[in-house]
Amino acid sequence: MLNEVMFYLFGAMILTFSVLTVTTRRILRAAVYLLFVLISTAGLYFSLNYNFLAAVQLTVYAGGIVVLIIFSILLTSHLSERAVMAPLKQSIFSALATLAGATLTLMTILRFSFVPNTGVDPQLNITDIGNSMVSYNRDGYALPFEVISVLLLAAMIGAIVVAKKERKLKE
Amino acid sequence: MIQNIPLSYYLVISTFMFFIGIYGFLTRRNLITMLMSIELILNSVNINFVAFNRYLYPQQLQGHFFMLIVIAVAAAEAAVAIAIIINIYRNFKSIDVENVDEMKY
Amino acid sequence: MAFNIYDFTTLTHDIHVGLAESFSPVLATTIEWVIVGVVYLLFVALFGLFLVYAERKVCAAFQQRLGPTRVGPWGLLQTIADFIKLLMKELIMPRKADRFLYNLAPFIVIIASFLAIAVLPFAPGLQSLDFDIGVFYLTAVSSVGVIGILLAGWSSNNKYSLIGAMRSGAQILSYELSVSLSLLTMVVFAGTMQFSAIVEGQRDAWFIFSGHIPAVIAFVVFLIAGTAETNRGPFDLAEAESELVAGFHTEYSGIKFAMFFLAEYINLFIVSAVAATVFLGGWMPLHFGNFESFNHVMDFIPPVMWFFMKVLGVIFVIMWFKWTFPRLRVDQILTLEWKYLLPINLVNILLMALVVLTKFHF
Amino acid sequence: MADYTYTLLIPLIPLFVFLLLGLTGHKMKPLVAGLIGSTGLGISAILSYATAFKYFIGSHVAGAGYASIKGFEVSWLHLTDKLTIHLGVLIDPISVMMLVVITTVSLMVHIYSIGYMKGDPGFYRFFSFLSLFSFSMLGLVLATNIFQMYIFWELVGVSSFLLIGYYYEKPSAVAASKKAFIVTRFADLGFLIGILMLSFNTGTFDFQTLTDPHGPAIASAGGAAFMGLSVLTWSLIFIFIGGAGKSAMFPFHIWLPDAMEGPTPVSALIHAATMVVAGVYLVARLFPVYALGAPDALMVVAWVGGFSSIFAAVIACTQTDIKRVLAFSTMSQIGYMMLSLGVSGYGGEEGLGFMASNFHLFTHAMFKALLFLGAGAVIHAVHTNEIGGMGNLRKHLPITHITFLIACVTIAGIPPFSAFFSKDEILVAAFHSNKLLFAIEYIVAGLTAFYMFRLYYGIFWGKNTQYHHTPHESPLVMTIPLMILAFGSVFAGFIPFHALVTSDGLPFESKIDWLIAIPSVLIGVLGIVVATVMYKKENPLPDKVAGTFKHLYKWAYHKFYWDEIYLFVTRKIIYRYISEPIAWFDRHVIDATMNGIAGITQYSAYAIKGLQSGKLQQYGFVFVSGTIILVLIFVYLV
Repeated sequence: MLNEVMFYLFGAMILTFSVLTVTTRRILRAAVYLLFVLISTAGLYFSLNYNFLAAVQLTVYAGGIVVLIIFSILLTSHLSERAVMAPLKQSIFSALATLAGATLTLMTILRFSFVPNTGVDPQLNITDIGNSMVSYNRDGYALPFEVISVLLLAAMIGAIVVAKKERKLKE
Repeated sequence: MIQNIPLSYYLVISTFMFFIGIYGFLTRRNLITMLMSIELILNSVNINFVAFNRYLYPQQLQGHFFMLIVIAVAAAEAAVAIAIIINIYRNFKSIDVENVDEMKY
Repeated sequence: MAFNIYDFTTLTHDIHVGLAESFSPVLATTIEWVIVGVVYLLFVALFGLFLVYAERKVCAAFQQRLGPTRVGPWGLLQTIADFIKLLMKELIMPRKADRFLYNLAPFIVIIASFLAIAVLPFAPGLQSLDFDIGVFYLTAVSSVGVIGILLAGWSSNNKYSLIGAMRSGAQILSYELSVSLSLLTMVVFAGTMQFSAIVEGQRDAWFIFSGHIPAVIAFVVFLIAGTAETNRGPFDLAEAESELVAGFHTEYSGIKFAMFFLAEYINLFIVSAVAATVFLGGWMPLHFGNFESFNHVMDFIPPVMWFFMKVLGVIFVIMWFKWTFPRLRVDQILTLEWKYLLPINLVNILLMALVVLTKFHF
Repeated sequence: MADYTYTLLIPLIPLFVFLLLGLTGHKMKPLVAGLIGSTGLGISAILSYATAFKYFIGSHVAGAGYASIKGFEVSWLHLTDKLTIHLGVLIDPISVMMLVVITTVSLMVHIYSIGYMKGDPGFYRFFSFLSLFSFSMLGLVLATNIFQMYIFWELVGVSSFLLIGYYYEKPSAVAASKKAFIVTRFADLGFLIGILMLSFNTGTFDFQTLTDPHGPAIASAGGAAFMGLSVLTWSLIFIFIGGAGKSAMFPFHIWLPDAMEGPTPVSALIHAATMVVAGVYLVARLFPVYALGAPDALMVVAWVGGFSSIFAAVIACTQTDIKRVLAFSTMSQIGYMMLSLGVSGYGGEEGLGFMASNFHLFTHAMFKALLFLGAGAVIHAVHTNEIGGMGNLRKHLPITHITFLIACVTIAGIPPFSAFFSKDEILVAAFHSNKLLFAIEYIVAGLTAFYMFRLYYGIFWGKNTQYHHTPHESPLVMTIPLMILAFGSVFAGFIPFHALVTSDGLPFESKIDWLIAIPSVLIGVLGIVVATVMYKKENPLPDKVAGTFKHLYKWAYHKFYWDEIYLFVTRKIIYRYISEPIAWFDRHVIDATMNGIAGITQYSAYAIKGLQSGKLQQYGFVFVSGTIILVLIFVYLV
């Protein structure tokens, strides 16, 4: 019961704030709505008993990416600015395409009946996740973990290099 | 505790989120808001992974790790994208996507 | 168990059972939530008031003054009076401000603080959330708080606010790294992220003693970074009065200002509490190896007392920092983090891993 | 059987030196590079002498033949069970003899070069190339199978290309190196065809199997396949084409005179003692097959050798560039060796020609290297190659003069100098086989004496030429090799070759046939006397003689127009009637097709480039709609 309430609450929040994110004309508000979407998603994970994922979602998305986005908004736009909306034609066509896609996907999903494996209630603990992250056995993820580490390092260096201000020659 | 909520509900939410993200990507003119739309898309995919993991294979961790990898990729992508956006702003004095079409033919 | 009489587990359990028997499950849970919320709110408000008073007294002592003396005995009621004055003040809204975000910002800050408090173990049984990812959860939710500061600075439509917010954001983001890494060092040592398990692991010796060198390094780094995280002096240039008026909350007044103000003191409490829990044994009494009689005496002091003694001790140290060191420049702050604390931390984690692997600890 | 594994070091040390100098030489002082090169080769030389001593004397049982030993062998390319290519070291009389020759001459040239190349900017490069060449040549003579020999054969070609083109700033040097490379490559094609035919026919690459008198090669001799000759004969003729190319036999001789563009020590090394005798070595290596399996091929060898020797001798009489005279002399002498192999039989006394050929190879290496190095000393002193620019140098260059004279006397076949013995054996062998060839060789002997002394008088006597600065004797580092080689030229003839290097490994008795020897000496003396009369003092006699035989002189001076004939064949016939149509087809059909495709692509690119508008959201829209349509098609409609 309580779980259902939570689910519908979070679901409603996700959908509402998603729509607001892509429709508001104030850029920083869009970022805040995005933050709410992400936090609601984290709540969804909490209610699924996946605490670790929820904490990751909060740390990386809410604490990292959204802060980054807000920073860049602070750097590139002003409070009084309003976002330019796309021309009506573009909006209509995009909406049509999106609706068509959503309909198609929903039809496909709802036609298929998933059989949930309700027999087990997983007692995931963080040690298992940690162990399989660095294990190289069949169910180990050491290689993806390393690959992602290298990717992050490369992205970090790349971002610094790209964003660095080129030193201008002194006249 | 999960019996009362069917898996497809999660999928419906994520589907809507996904297409809302796509709509945003196609209509927002500001590069940063386009980036935010992409984050929405990625997040909807994550919900799918987690829900499938929880409902269909609760004793395995594949969904977990896919989600972690998607998040890491999203973080990397956001960092690089914002670096690029700031550079674009520096050069064009604007981050409107319509102004950034120097790379055409 | 020597300190059974101070154990709150039975108390909380009895309340839970009583509620569950008399109401439907949903209602019972809701009532429990309300009770827990009210308790935290009350605690935070009172403790915040106390901290403001304490700071004024400590400050006065460092400056060889007396501090508040008039209102109440030793000026104890001074902060309450100030608080009432704040509540009654007019709420000012700058013109052209983004109303929604302007109002939202203080809530984000204070909610993040409340979420973080929830995992702290005050005493056996006095802990509302006991995640197995406790430490991680704490860093996760506390990282949301910075968004409120950024929003406050931006939505005030004031250049001082914006500059203060940017400085504060950069500072908090940077020092969050050191806080997390020094906590991670201790997680490596403890082998768990659950706060109750961490406290339990210090039954025989606090981690700062049993982890010796790397633990001490981590503790010092944590104190420095934690001070910076809470935007307190000497890292308070985000609200440097001489340059930026009052930083990101320049335009706030009345209850909203009070929220920022309160959040700052809650954060101070959180940092100190985490330091006390992770390094100084939480509510565990001080034990020395085989001194049975000494240990026995110590057991008679209740765990809550232990916890608050340690927290207040750390708070005193942090206040000491504030009134001792001059304020840093923004580049000095970033240099300190990225060129000194971060490398020290990374090496320290390796050192700690080495200590754990070789079992070179007490 | 003695262990010869260490012989592997003989080629490997120069390889190592080559790598060392090639990679790090530019950081060394020139003298250090030169010393490293000489030391490496010195070690190889000492090992070669040790091997020769051990093989011929140390471990030899009196009366028995000299066996052919594989000192080392490794399977290099195991392609199939039947087709495996080995690398190894083969020790038998001729390879040991060649080891001694190559390392000795090469060592002398290395030492000499330290003086000769002094001050040259590419000093270390020169020494690394020398080492590479020595490595290739040693690998060639030590090859255990014909394929390995082919590999090193090509390596020799490459390193000689590098050495001839050493002065790569000079267009003539570049042209000469290209010419040498192309001509020898062309001949090597014949060698390759020969190898393929021979190996396909016999099923083996291995020399020991091939040259076994009872082996499959010789057994397959019979039958006529094409133009009345057997497959074996044809394959051997093709192999001989390869040998002729390297040995500058007619008609592949045209590269040799031009190759004198290289530094003089290179000429001494490559064109006197080592590379050019590779052809002789090749025929000698396969001699049993030639002698027992394909006498017809051997006749070809004999006649090509004989013709080349007189052809070159006539040209040599008219040339004025001293290095070219020596080059034609080399060609003539190698013709001698080829002829000697060609008239030889197999086994015992019959194999006199084989022995004589190798004997002459040995002595020739000594005196011809001496002549080249002496010529180098002269050029070093007067800075010109032309006889006309020299004269009366005997007072200025006493040591060079004496050694050069010794070499000239030697090559003229005057006893007791070494070439007398070897040449005499060749004449005896020719006498017993073919009287016509024998007569030719008599004439060549006279001509040789004549042109060598013409050269000698032209350089050291004759007119008093005024020099820009007084010529002076070369430094010791150059004259010592001259003296050592002169010593070798004088005394090498006393080595009992008939007991050591024979066609079947068994020693036989041989003595000087005075009936043949005395006339040959007389003819040599006659040549010397004529040259003395004509060239010792400045007089108009040479011009008169040249005027009398005007046409012959002109033809010979222009080397019988062989270069022009080649040019005519390649330019006027091959280029015009084969290459140009092919080029036309390439340009107007193949290229046009490609250009057409490119043009169509470009046109369509221009037509559709507007689609790439640079509008990100347009791309996104197309992508999303496309995906939706594809999903619709594949999920719901198909």
